[in-house]
Amino acid sequence: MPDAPLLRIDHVSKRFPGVQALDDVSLVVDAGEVRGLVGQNGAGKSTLVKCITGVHPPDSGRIVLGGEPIGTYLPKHAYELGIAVVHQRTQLIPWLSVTENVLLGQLPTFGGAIVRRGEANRIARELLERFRLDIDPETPVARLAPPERQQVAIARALFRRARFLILDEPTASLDAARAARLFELVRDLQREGVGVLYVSHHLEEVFSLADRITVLRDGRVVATRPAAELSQSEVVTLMAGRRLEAAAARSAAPARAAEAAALELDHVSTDVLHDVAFAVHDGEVVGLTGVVGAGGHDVARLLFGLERPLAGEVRLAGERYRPHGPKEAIAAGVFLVPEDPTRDGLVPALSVAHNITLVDLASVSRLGLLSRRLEQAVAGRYVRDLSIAAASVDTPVRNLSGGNQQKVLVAKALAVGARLLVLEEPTQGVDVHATAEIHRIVRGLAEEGRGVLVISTDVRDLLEFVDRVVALRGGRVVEDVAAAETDYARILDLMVGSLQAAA
Amino acid sequence: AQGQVKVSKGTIAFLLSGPDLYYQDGMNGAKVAAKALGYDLKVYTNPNISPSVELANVRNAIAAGSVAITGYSVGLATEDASISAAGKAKVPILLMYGYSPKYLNKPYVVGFEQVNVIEYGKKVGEYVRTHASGKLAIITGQLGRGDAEGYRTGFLQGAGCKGDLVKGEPPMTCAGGKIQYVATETGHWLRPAGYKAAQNIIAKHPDLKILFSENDDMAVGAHTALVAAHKDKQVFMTSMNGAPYGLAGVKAGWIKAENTDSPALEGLNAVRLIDAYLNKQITGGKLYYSYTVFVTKENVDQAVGWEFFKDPKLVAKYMKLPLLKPVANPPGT
Amino acid sequence: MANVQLPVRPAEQPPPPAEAPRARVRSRLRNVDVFALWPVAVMLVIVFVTALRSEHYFTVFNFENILSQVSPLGIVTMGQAILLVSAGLDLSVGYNIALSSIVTGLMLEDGYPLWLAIAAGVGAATAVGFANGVLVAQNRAHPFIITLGMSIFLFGLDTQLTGGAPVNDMRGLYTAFGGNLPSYPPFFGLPAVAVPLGAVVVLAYALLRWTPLGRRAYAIGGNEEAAYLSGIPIKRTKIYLYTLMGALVGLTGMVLAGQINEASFNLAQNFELESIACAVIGGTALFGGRGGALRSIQGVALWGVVQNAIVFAGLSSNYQQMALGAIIVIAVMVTRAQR
Amino acid sequence: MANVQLPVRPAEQPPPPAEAPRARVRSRLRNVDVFALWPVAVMLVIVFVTALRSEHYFTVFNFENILSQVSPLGIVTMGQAILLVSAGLDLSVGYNIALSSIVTGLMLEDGYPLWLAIAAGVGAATAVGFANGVLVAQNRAHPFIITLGMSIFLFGLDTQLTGGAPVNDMRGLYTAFGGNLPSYPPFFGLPAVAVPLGAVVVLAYALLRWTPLGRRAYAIGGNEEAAYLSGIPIKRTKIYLYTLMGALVGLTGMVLAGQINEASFNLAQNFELESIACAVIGGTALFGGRGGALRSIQGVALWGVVQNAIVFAGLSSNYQQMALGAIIVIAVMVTRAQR
Ligand SMILES: Nc1ncnc2c1ncn2[C@@H]1O[C@H](COP(=O)(O)OP(=O)(O)OP(=O)(O)O)[C@@H](O)[C@H]1O
Ligand SMILES: Nc1ncnc2c1ncn2[C@@H]1O[C@H](COP(=O)(O)OP(=O)(O)OP(=O)(O)O)[C@@H](O)[C@H]1O
Ligand SMILES: [Mg+2]
Ligand SMILES: [Mg+2]
Repeated sequence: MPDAPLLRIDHVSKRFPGVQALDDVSLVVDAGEVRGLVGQNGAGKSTLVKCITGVHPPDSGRIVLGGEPIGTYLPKHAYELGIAVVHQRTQLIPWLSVTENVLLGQLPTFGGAIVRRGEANRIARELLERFRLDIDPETPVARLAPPERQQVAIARALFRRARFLILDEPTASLDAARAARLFELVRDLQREGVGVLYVSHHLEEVFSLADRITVLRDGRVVATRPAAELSQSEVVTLMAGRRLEAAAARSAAPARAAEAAALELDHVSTDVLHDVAFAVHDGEVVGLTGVVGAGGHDVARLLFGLERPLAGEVRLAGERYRPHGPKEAIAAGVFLVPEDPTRDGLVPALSVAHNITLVDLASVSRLGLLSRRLEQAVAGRYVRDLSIAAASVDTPVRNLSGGNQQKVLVAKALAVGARLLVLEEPTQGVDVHATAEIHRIVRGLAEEGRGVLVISTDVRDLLEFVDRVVALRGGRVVEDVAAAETDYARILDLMVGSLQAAA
Repeated sequence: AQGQVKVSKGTIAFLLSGPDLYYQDGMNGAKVAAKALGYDLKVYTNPNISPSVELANVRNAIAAGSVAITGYSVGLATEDASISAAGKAKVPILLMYGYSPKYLNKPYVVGFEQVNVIEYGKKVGEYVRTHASGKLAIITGQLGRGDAEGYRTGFLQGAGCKGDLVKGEPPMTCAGGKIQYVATETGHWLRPAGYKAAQNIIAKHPDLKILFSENDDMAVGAHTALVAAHKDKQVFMTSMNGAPYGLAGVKAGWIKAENTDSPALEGLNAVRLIDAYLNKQITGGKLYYSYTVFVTKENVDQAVGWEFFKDPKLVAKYMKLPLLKPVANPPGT
Repeated sequence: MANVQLPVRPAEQPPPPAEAPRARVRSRLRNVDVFALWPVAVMLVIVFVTALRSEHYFTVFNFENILSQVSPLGIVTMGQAILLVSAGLDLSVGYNIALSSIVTGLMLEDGYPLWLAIAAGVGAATAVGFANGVLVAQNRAHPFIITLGMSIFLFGLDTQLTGGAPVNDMRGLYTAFGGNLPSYPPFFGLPAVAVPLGAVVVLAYALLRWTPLGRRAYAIGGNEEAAYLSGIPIKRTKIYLYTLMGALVGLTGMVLAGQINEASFNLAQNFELESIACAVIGGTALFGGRGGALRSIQGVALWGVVQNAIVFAGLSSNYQQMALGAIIVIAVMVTRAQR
Repeated sequence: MANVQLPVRPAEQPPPPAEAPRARVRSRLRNVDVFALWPVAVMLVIVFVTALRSEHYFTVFNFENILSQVSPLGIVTMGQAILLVSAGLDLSVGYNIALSSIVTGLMLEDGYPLWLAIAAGVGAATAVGFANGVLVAQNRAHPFIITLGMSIFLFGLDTQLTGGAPVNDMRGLYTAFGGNLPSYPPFFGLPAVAVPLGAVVVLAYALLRWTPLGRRAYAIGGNEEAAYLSGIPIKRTKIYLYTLMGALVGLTGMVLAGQINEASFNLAQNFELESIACAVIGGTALFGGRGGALRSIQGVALWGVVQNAIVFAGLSSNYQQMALGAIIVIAVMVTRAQR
């Protein structure tokens, strides 16, 4: 095996209108190797993945798998050749069962005529058990939470028994425990001689898994080196061609608990939350964390009027706050940046500009008519401030890279100028530099006197820029502490619940 | 006549409303007449019998330089715009169906040729009054255009029914109590709908005795349904139109009586009238009633039939008949 | 977040084992959809109410009557349901049914043997279905517009073939579908047209539930992109489904022409919209991924029962139309409400 | 805004200034969709070819003729385009146009003043549009089936209202829309019906391009979930759009009834499908987010030119239908191909 590499990518280029997504990319992955692929948002990682799997046939260059060049580029041919992939945006079929999604296109049959349901469910259950994932394989995936869906997608890739496995941002919606399971699986496969291409923005993941790391910048390979010979800061510099600025300074003055809190949850209960109580003050950034399903997402739904408390009440600037739907929430000065941009946040066919200005059309209208000039101005500013990589503000967001779509979503929130911002997983799938920028922006918002609630499973990330951390477990607050007075390990422990919450 | 090449006297435009056999044969009749008289006939279709398409066709016909326009108007009295368009372009127009007194004195209106709707239905009604008794049901054509309503009104008059005959809603008692008018369903002029209508009527009135269908297609559909329900012997069926399959029904005896006309003859006469008008032999603005024959098993062979145009001898015969006489004092004048 | 050094303690994996069984039961319950049976309930009400108003209503004869009225529509609706599930639809069925009847009818007139005439008629309809499939798949254009164009084309073809004149004798087909079955068990004198309907319902159910083709239909209807990315042959699957629809249309043509004993361009007017309406009323989603044969056939049954009941209600023809329209709207509102 | 306080380091802000202008030019180019103009090209070809075959074809009269033929359809198509953009559609327009004409016509017959009759007719159609909107919005049911039900309902209502005979004198409306404009500039003797069409095209263009309502239509059509989370009032927006459609339908009713000087149930047969076909042929996406007024009006123009040319091509009547069907299919194939 070592003599003939498993996958060889020779001088592959791919151009999209306005962007050279891949520019003469060459790389080689051996059997049993885990290759880390890193780069800023829009560097071309997903495009490379899509070239290998035939979603976007390359413009030039060729891809050789196990000695034989890939002739026709179609997803099903990729599968036939033994390439399995978990795409950055999970692709499942909502009203089909978990089983059918895992075995999609490969259902076991009696002589090709009749589907063997029992057999199919057995196979699916086995695969799910490798995650210690306990869900009924007959459940429609539409009824699963994002992390469970992600795991279904991974299970599907594993089921293909591939020689070569591609994971594009697989942990984006996974919590620590689930992620750890995934890493074990990757190592198992590695031992079985499977080649793995691992795409991620979480450098510590990449460093702990990858044998070698390839860095992409603007569609070009800028380096491929053994992980051992690289440091995270070197990689960061390679990715951007510049060094990372110091993280944003936390506001010196601690939140003035004296005055009325911007947001107050007063012993709120829903069917998931159990008398949750915490506050967000003006000028304060509060991080709300917990494993997926612990209740963070439910708090967000509550604040955006998608759910109503069964007991207790929410107060906004001291007044009872019970919005019926997003419209009222936004009117009350609350804005939510939802977790899944393509599903909940953005209108793919509309341009970057139109998405950013969508919420408050009045502000870009004159005499009731939309002003292109105003829209371009507003959008242009955020595209610059968040350095969103798009050919222009008129590009449909459909064509943006995963991370850049995330940034457009943040821009949308900023454009409304809400008094209280609720950001769900704002840095999910966002590269380190963009993350730093988002940190700075969030701090900036707080310094302007806004309250910010950041809901995230990424504790490390939170601790870098929030004033307070509120940790949830099983819908209960298990910790509410100044960020300065706690640390990663402790919060993580509380989340998974090995320690008793300090009273 | 084969050998010598006739110089065309120009193109007559024919407005074809819908592809149903009735209109098709009207066109066929017009075709043979046009050929005999030395005209070309160009057909303009209106598959969905839509008034706006009819107007478009008239305008297209004018644009294409037709010497005259004839054919079917899609509804009763719905062709005002067509007539004015033709008038403006000084193109003579004769429509089959669509009579309204207000057009008679308009320039370039040759006139209208159609059956006398009320009378046409009335004859069948009269026959039913004298020959049948028991529960009566009517299957009408598509309502809303006036013709289907008119035939029903005429029939009810003939059957001597008491009530609002224009509205035509059951129940009514007819023929001095001998006949009870119990149901009316619409069959949209079509066989499948006629079949369904008959099924529903017979289900609701298992003891039905008399059925009147406003055309032969619906009659055939209804008969098929009655046969399937083993009710065909019990029901006294009457119809209108004189379509080939209708006349066959009369011969076979399952249609007891029907009033017949011939779209082919209407078409043939329409072209003859236009020719006469163009040759200044007649003046415009007249109403002509189609030639109709009321038939029962006895005189069924006297019906003109729809398909004589296939037989040159018959065509020659009908071409030689004297021109239709205009109605002395048309309704509404 | 993802920290690989994190020691993994199985005991701590959410969700705790204790919750698991409950969770599974809940999901099971969520999977059965009792409301899917609402049309049956509605029908029972209608039947009961109408039966009180007319002694002729609740009779075997009227039941057969309804059955014979809905059977041809029911067959097409099964095909339509299969297409809807795959996010497709066919607006050309009306004139395609007519085409198959005309081809067969004309051949019978010319004295060809029955089997050959039927083969030709069904073949013609199937070919049209195949053409629809290829056009829809190759261009990934919306079936709505493709099949609408096909419908207009077929209208012209049908009238061209017949010159508007109906074929008046379908011979063997009339013998087969014109009447009723023997009145002894297991036939009970049901209308003959009910037999093909029954067969097709079973076929459609089996296809959607148990065959790979059926499951692919759901996958494509649910999320075509995802189906494509997991290597399902989108084009070929679509072509299969539309061709199958063509075959069912051909069968409907034979059944309907045989029942009414005519072949003509207007044999099945409005079948395209009525079949879609029935499937959707039954609870099959327009453009995507949900629904099935049994739900759709319930829609057909409701359709037939309602139309028949309206007649018995003694409304004049025009009011019948209004009532029908109102009921369609109400029905679909109910179907949504129960989601 | 927050970022003002940020230390801005121009050197580090991608894209580097140098690239910016080029990028912008490129994007501009990409946004101009030259292919969107294909119908124009096709029309030119058809006109040229047909002109060679008939000397009567390429005349002012025939041009006016086409214009007057497509004008009423064009007005509805604008409404249909607006709905399609928002992932809606209206199958009830045909019989709703008829309704407005009938209401106005009957009132004119009863000697009511013109303005009142018009107000009533347009009001009736608008009310129907509003009803469609409420039903679609409240139940999140698919407009296809809701408006189909409404269409069947209106068919019954129309035929009930006209009963005995259609209205055959639209008085003032006929004076207004029956003829042509003065033949001197700026009117050039165009058909009067072209005036409302022109006005509506401008209105629809402005609405979709320049108003928040139009933008919301695109957002809802593109991703309803996202639109909802952006605080867009989904229901109200939908109700506005369907009500607007109702008003346009009412206008069409007045124009068409005036032009033909008739009010009857079959006044606008098939307008529902034809308007959708035109919009889609022009390049407006069925069910969502893409397209607009200008593309759609091109579709209407192509539709009119093709139908007229087919007549001049001297095809026999049935072949005319076949050609039309074929052209619809080809047209939509082209529109797809250029994506
Ligand atoms: N379908 C498309 N059409 C046009 N441009 C595209 C398309 N897909 C990607 N691009 C562009 O290609 C470039 C690379 O995108 P890609 O998704 O590969 O980035 P990435 O490295 O995966 O970024 P991220 O980390 O945010 O996922 C980006 O500029 C993106 O805007
Ligand atoms: N959902 C989709 N998204 C993007 N492209 C698609 C999609 N479905 C089909 N295609 C296009 O259609 C082409 C063939 O698709 P598919 O493999 O499903 O058809 P097929 O019948 O299997 O073709 P063949 O049998 O010739 O391989 C692909 O190259 C792809 O470009
Ligand atoms: Mg990516
Ligand atoms: Mg294939």
